Amino acid sequence: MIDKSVLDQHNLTEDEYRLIVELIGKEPNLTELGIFSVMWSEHCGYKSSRVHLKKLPTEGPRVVQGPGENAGVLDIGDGQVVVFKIESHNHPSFIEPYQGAATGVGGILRDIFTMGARPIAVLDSLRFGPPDDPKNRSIMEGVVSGIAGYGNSIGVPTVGGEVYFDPCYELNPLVNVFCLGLADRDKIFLAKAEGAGNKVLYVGAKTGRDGIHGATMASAEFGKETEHKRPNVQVGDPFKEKLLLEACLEVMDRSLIVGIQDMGAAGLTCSTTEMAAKGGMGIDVDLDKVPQREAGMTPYEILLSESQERMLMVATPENVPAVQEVFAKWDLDAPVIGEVVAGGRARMTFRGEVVVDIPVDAVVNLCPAYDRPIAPPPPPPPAPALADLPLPDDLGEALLKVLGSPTIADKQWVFRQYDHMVQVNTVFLPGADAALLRIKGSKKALAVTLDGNSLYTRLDPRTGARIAAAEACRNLAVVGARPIGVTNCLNFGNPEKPEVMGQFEQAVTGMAEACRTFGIPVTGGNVSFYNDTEGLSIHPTPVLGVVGLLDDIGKAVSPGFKAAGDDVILIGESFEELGGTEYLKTVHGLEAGAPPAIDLELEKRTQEYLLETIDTGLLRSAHDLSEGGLAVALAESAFHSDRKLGCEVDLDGELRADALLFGESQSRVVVTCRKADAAGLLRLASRRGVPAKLIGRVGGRDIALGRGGRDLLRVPVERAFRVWKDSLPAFFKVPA
Amino acid sequence: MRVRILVSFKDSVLDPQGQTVKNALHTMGYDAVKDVRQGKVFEIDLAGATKKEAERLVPEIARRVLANPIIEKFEWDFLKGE
Amino acid sequence: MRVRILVSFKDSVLDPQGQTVKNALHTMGYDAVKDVRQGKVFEIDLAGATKKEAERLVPEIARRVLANPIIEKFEWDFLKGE
Amino acid sequence: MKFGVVRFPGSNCDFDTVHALRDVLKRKTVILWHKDHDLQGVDCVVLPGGFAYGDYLRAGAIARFSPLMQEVQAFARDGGRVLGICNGFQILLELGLLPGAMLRNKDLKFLCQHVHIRVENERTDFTRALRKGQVLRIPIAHFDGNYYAPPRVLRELERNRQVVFRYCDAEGRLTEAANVNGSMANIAGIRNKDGNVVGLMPHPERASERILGSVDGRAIFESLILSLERSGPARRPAARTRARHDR
Ligand SMILES: Nc1ncnc2c1ncn2[C@@H]1O[C@H](COP(=O)(O)OP(=O)(O)O)[C@@H](O)[C@H]1O
Ligand SMILES: [Mg+2]
Repeated sequence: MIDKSVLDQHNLTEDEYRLIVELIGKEPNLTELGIFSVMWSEHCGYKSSRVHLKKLPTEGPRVVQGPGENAGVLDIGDGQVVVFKIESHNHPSFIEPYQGAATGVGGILRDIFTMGARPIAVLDSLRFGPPDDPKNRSIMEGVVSGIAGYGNSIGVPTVGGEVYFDPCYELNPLVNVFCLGLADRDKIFLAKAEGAGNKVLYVGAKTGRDGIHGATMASAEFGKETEHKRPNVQVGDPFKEKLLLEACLEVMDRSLIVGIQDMGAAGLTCSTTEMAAKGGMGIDVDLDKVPQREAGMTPYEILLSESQERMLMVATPENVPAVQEVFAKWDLDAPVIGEVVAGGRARMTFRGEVVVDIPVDAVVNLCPAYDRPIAPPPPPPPAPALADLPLPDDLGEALLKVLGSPTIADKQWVFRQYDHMVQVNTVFLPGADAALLRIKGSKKALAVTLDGNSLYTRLDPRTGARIAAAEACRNLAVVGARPIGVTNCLNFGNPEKPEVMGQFEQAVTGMAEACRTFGIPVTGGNVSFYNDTEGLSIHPTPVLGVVGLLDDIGKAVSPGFKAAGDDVILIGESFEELGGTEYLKTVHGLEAGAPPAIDLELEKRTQEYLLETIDTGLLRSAHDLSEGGLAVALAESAFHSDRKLGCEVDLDGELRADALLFGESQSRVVVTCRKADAAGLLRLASRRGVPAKLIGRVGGRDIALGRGGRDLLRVPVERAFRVWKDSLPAFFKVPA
Repeated sequence: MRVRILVSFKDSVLDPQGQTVKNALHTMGYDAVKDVRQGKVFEIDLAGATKKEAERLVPEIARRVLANPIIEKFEWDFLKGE
Repeated sequence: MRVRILVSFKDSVLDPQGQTVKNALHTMGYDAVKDVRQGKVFEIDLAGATKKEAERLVPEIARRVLANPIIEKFEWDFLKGE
Repeated sequence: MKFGVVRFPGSNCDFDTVHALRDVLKRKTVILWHKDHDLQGVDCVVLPGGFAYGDYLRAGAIARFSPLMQEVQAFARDGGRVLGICNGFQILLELGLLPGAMLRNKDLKFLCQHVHIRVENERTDFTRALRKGQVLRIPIAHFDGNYYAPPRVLRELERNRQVVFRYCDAEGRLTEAANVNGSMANIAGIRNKDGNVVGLMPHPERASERILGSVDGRAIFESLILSLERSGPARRPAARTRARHDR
């Protein structure tokens, strides 16, 4: 009955099948096979990535929970912890942008509140094909309104994120969603089923035939069901999730339950077996008690359904009525569907018959790991010799072009659709280098950012990943927050292609090196492989979410210029690095060359220097240099200043003018300070081994950069601002 | 020529809106209500188009623009009296 | 007994959603489309209710809950084949 | 003096509103549960923002039927002060305590941003700490804030000076561009004829602390506090109690 074609439909190899038979001591039935197929899938089992992910540093004094749970947990003092995680929802968002993105938000929120934390912020990292194509626009509109539709309704602010555009995402947009939660340290809950005799409760939405893997089963048992159109994309119900959130937090706050797990990928299968395995227990489940939305569902369908807004809980028998009362208050049912038992087996019955009887350890912990063949990543297209690259006649026009490129342009069109202020904690609204959230009742604040430049990673995965980590941490340091932990989402192509595995291996190596140097633990993440459609692979795209802590929110620094007459200091050194830059891409149409080099030790010194100077109150503004280099960073600081102050900057050195203005050399930041403080700042920099130079002054109505007293470019702030501001909305204007 | 197109979730797809309305109606005492499905309706004026053109155009528009066939179905008809 | 209730904006109220759909269709080259109005449709299952009960209940539910009479109108009908 | 903030399923600015009233303005504040009939003797009812019942049908359409809202209606009829913020405003419209209705924002997008509003009527219990023509900078966050009223109702609103706030630019001009959601006559907030019920789309609780970028919203709460201090409680105190949890 289980032959090669059944295995193929379940994405299992014959070797894997033999291993299953050996582990469970019998031939699995179809339902049991279904369980293994989802639990041993790439998504749940991390088959191809596990051997590499081991390289990441996961320990540190603040780590309460590292990888392995629904989300990472870090101690932030005063009895509080932060809980955070990032997830991808790439494929669903391509098929149904609104619902795909919406349910992505729903899923990551559950990962956070299932641990007992109240979600306090969402960030989203989005990548689309260029917006001049209506198809890409419509995906983007759907994704953005889906994120808005879910997050706004449930009342968690979406406080930041990133949006990149590149043709490689045309058929494979990326939607990565990050969520941060806050909890009391002694109120953290784990996904553990403990205590034989404890009851297993099901709460939330009813189970339907949503998103079942292997739905095209050709076996007799499923044949009569094949006329059902089984959607792979679920519809989100943020209202139900809001009720679920409040009810779950209430039972956890009152310590009415023993353990809890959300039903995400692989639904009931994953939640039951994982909870049992983590508790070292077994579990009995009566599938007839599972609330069902559709008639005639089979055990296979019930177990593999990915219906949204569902949770599994374990409670002592005495507490069951109290738990059910809380859920009833929120208009939710919480039926008992099973029991925790000794013995380590998952046993499920359906209409009185045992339909599943397997050891949970085999399902959860013994998925094989593959060290897949690795080939060197595809080499970058060679950059033209600089001598062959014409210098633009008008560097001011070049700046406008770069500012208007959708990747750099203002993203307000996106984030004003997100409620970014609900919960009244958002101190830096979207637009700053990092989102800044106060912690009510304390002077402390949390800073959060998502970062990842996939063009760099395409050109050199290891350097690209190091830069992603460096830039993310730098984005926190410029605000005055010390990075305390990382989560990451690794979006790659097909891992069976050796060069994709090569990219993956290199990127993980680079990320590990950077995190180790910066001393920040990786507390979790997500791997999304198979991001290729019609032979087109995406750029390897690691996205890092970093959380930072500020002891005194009063000291936080924002990117906008503060006052005319302030001195402008450039921290870091500029090299002739044009490879992989936004300038090369938008002005010369080239995605080529090597990305900028990065010295991780220098980066670390630079960030320490920033934290020190911000702590002593010497900086009035700080903004890191990323895409678009120095000229763009100065322009953005002008745009973010309340009165749109310009600047007069005079540089020196021998670099080509475009490399000087638009090069993306790393570990650079523009800061401003009172005139009287500049000398001290420069002295401290040299003591700390950080290059720094006074380059000009805030003031005037122009963004002016020159060398040796001669203008290289001079553009009115207002004009540059309009280009930057209007670029994205212009794509979406419907002719009346 | 005026047509009416109804777009709704496929029966197997969760319809949170319909469910919420149903629950509200129950709370209000309308127990006769056994189920509610909520969808969208579009009335399109195709003045000038022939019946034949409409029969070609409308399903195409519905499929391409008004509904996502992965989760939604549609039906349509000519509006009476025209 | 199943009924279908259509809720749409009164003619005096601007329908921006319909306008947006119309503009989108024009951009895509569907010039035959002269106007679009968008509304909501509810399909309600009243299994067990008599026709008479339905005739009393449905307009009441529509007026009280499904439509806001300040901006919306409704029409309803029994679903065929039942 | 005691404030009551109503909590519907799906409310999400309930905590924020309690935070503003209790932690920032230091007034006694309780949460009122939508299934109760008990107003707990509060002097002012605040309907917070959010998405009651997901706003799946129409913003505020289902919340108006909750048991507690029967009490709020009676409370308002007896002169009790009721403030509806955003979703709360939408519920008051659905309930008929305020005239008009909300349509989707003109560009069919959810909008979250700071806006400017101008005080049109400073002689209300909700604006007495403000000056006529004063411009406030307060955030909005809504999908359905495009105020609509039939022409006759609109004329009456103007005649009775029931328009309390209008969207304007930073200088107080009522421009088309400043009217971000497309509301009729730039209307951002209105009162009932008796003046004891006010609804507005902007969120004063998000503009009540310096650290959040604006304290302009606080003046609305402060006005209310002043009014309650001066005139005492509503004509009939909201102390009617009935069984809890009946639906
Ligand atoms: N998808 C998004 N959602 C919310 N905010 C966004 C999004 N994309 C960009 N932003 C905001 O726009 C600002 C600029 O983004 P970006 O150019 O990526 O910043 P940086 O280069 O400093 O990382 C950031 O504050 C970011 O939070
Ligand atoms: Mg930055």
